[in-house]
Amino acid sequence: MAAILHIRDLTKKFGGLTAVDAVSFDVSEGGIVGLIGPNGAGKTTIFNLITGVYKPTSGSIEFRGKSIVGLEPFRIADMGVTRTFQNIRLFKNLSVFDNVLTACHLNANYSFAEAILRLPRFRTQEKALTAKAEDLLGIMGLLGYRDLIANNLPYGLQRRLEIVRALALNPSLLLLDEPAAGMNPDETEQLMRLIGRIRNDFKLSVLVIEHHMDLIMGVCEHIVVLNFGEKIAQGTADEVSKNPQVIEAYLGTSEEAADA
Amino acid sequence: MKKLLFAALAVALVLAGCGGGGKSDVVKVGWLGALTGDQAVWGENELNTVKMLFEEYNAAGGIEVGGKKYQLEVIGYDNKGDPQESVNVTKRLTGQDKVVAIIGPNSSGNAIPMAPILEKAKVPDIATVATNPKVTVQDGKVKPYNFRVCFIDPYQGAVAAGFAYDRLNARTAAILYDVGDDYSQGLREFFKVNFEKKGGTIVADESFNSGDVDFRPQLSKIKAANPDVIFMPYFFKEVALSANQARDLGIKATLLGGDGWPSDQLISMGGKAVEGSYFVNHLDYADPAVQDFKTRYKAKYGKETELNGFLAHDAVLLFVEGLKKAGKPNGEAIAKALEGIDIQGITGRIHISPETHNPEGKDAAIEKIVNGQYVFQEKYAAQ
Amino acid sequence: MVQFLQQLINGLSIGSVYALMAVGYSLVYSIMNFSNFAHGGVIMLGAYFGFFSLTLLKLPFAAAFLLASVGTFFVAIIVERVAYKPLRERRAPFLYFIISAMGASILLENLVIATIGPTFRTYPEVFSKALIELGPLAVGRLDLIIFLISAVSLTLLILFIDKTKLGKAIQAASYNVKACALMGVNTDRVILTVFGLGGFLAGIAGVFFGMKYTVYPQIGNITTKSFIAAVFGGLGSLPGAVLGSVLLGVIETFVAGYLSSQFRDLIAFVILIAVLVLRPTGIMGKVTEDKA
Amino acid sequence: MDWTYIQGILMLAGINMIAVLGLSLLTGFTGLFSFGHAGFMAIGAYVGAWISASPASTPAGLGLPFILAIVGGGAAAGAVSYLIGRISLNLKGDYFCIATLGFGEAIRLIFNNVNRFGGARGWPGVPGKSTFVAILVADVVAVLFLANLVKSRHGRNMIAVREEELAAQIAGIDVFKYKMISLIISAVYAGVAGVFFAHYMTFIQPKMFSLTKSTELTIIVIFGGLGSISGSVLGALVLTALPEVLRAFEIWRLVFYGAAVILIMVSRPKGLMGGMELTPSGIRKVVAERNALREAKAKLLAEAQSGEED
Repeated sequence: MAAILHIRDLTKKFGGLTAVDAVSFDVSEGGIVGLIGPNGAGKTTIFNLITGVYKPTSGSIEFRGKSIVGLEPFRIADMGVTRTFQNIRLFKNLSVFDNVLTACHLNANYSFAEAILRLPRFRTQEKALTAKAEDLLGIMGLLGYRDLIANNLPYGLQRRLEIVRALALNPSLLLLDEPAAGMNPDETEQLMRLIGRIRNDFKLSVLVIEHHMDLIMGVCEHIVVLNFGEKIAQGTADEVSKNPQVIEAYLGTSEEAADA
Repeated sequence: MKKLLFAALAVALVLAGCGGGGKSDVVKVGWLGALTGDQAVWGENELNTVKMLFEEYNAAGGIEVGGKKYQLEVIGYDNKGDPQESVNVTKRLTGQDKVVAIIGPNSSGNAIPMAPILEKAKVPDIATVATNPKVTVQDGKVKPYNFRVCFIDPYQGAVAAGFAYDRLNARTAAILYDVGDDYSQGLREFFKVNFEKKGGTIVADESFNSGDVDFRPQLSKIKAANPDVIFMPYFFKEVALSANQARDLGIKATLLGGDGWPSDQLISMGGKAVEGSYFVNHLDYADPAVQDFKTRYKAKYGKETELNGFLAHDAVLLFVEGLKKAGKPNGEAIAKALEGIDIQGITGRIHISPETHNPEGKDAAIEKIVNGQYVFQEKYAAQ
Repeated sequence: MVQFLQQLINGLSIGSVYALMAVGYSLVYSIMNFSNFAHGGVIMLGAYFGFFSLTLLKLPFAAAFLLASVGTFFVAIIVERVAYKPLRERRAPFLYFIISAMGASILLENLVIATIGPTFRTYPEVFSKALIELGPLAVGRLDLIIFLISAVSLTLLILFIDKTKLGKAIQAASYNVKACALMGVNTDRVILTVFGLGGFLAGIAGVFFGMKYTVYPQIGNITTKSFIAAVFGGLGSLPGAVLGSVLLGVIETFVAGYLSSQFRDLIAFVILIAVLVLRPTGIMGKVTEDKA
Repeated sequence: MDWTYIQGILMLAGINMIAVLGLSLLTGFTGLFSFGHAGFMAIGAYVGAWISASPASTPAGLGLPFILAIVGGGAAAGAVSYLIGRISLNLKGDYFCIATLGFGEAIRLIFNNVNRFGGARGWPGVPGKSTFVAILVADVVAVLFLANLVKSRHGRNMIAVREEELAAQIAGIDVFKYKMISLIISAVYAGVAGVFFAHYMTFIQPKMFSLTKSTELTIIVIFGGLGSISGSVLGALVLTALPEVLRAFEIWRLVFYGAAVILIMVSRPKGLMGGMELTPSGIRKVVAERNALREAKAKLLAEAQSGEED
């Protein structure tokens, strides 16, 4: 399968600190790739680089064969790359429905004048947007919370809403930043199935950062392991879990974690 | 919350509306001016003066108009020195309080936007110290309901320039003015034109912004230009500050100012720095004609009157004269009657020209500050 | 050359007044991340406290000076308690703080007008107004004293923040208030301290301002300039506030002295905006990349 | 009660309302805070006065119809706002505020120095074309325009920018473009308000458009409630009338005004309307949100209880 995302020698320095150091990997069309590593390994930084929040110091990022380095985040989103955030970033004071409806905007193209004069194209497209937003909420089981203000949604559902919002953009590559954070094993399991289903139903590729090894091992077809900004291993779940460097990195961190 | 506010609003407006009952033997006169903000001193002084004079008239039995005695009542409102509030207040005075005439305000910017409302309501206004020509005349046409008892900026500018050139023998002058203030810009313009017409040279023309307190950058520049006189057409607080700073920088030139100067605070704040300076005034404080009013004011309010009090006094005189001449307490009639009136006010002869509604030919007084006192120099009329 | 030096002195003297005011802004900004527009009102009260201590209570200067600063210390704390604390507890966005601050500023100014009156008042002469003349140059003695006391109090402030435990808590809180709260720092106390310090400085600034330029209720308006200076230098940075103030004072002076006094503020604003375009957080502001 | 007086206050409130509605889009819906909108009003007022004033008056105008003055004043303010936006919209929070403050003051300084337009002495003799009906029509148009804009994808994108800038970017929203559009529309509103103001006062002076005016507009927006058009409408009415109502208190009225502002912020920080709209659909929305919250709570409670029983 062709790679939808192609990253080569990606490097990001903040002052003297190298957060990401010459990392290369691919995400294949329709694949689910896991990005793992201890805290501070540079995982979220890579997401920020892919989505245009940060500009890379050097290296290349190609999406469907086209470089997306230096593009503004909204253009990258427009091309079909979207994401969720580790610390949830919903439109907090809007209802669940409005969160999704807002993100559906790429499916409409009526102009300002058409909106202000309430012309036919505005009406038909708005109807379509509403239908799409409700559809998505239905698929993801959030329709029951349609009118709830996003901030009042239980934590786990907020994460799910963020995924729905991302899906509203019709992405072909979805980046999930710790989607299972704060979830119990039950919920994690549900999420795992959900990610698989999304991939199939929406025909997209997924790159996921996660700490829950169950989730990663269960759902990812390919795993990239980072430590201190460098890629230390990649391969299938089995390959990676047997890699001595990976084991060391994880043991190391657990000690540090114990110290802290 | 919102309902509550609305209810409060409605109640307050209604209450305000019921305030003035309609006693037939009372003539209601409006006053507007600043009671808050940095011009509040003058506003308060004007309103006090009008109140005092009205009380005196009423105590003496009122004013006889067309064979009937009327009591005078003043309705005074704060306009915060803000043109928009002046419009509100004028609408309130003419529409709701049904006054027959208005006295004030004390600034041109506040007086000019009143004109269309006055015309519509047919209520005359007598401005106290609004010196911009456009208060009474716009595009060559006199505004039928605007009058004033003070001289105007071109005149004051010409007096200052003429006095500087002819009497002080100044050939070079510097100007420091407040670029954000209409009064200051007006005087600066007319001083400049007249001083240059006389043959003098403006060697420095510097400005500051309303609210500034430090003028040393501009003064240092003026010092380098070494003028004979420095014209400072703005109000006493800035005058005192800039005079002090000028002397600190070693500037020895004579300072010259306009009617924004006179105030007790100028002397207390300006001290030695303003010693020997000259300014153009509406009247001579030592004039015997004004002593009686000064004493009465002090006796009633326990403090000295400001310059505005004298002009408010003459505005009241002019109004009473107009009212008597009109023969009925009616705005339109009073406006007609005011044209051509010729009375002797305490600030000088006030002859309202029908063409300009200004007191034509009113002399300006030149005062000098000597030993912390205002010393009258001469009545000076610009040619 | 003489004029150049004289203008430089003028600029530094104006700048040092801005600096005393700007530091108070910056101090509060560093913790609360909003511009405390009530600061001008507190400075104005400081000027009045000093004035009345000298004239009504007939205190010696040092005592009046202290009384004014202690007075504004408490005023600033009261303003914080009344106008900001409820908002803090509700985690309101910074807009609300600014509006509340404006309300406080309107309130303080007009309270003084209503109770004390709108007139200007002149400070009694505490220091002789005699000049120090260096050849053709004139330096005001008062300017020099203001400059020295400002320098001393700013140094003390920086020492306080660098050396004491409370100061370090302030520093830590300026990076991340929430994290500090989690780590057991009493942020409420830190915030009160910051406002108190800001108030204390406002008292000093107010007394000096009054001595130099008289006392009146609209003193607070001039603090717009010191706010600009604080932004110029980089909000939240104390040395930045000082630097920004001095630069603004000198730039204004030179523009008025050599280019055009009519357009002085205009040119000063253009320079300000140019600085912001080149360095979006001011000259010494903390640069934070928005973390995802 | 006298109608001229009340009409005068209502007209002023109506004029303020136009500017406030524009600022409401910028601050309430897009989350940008401006201290310079009096500057845009000034541009509208001066350009409008220039277009409609008689060529025979001083300062001279073009003597064109009032409607052209409205269009010209609004367009001029919009055009200038585009330039300002290019420079300053990338600045964050307080830095954007200070840039707008600087701009507002700069506009005033420029008009103070332009003698062609009367300088600080002002421009008297602007025709008194702002009638009650004209202002009413302008207000209705302004409200409808804004309401339709806000309830479209464009409006939602602006709200997204206010809520969470980064998330908006990631959701494919051109944040800069929408900030710019919001700024331009708000400036056009302010410009149009300026035109009406000039033709209501018949006299304009640069000092009418001071920083105080800018903050007053912002205070009204916040008082009415961020993100609520009905709030802005009510805010403009109440806060324009309030000083008149308080007139009886004379020197104390601004003290009360200041105290009222703090009180509103502290006790009801969402403003009068708190993002709610006083329209049938707006009320339905709020009711739906309340119900949804109640249901969600009930659901969670039920889950928790069933969890305990397990």
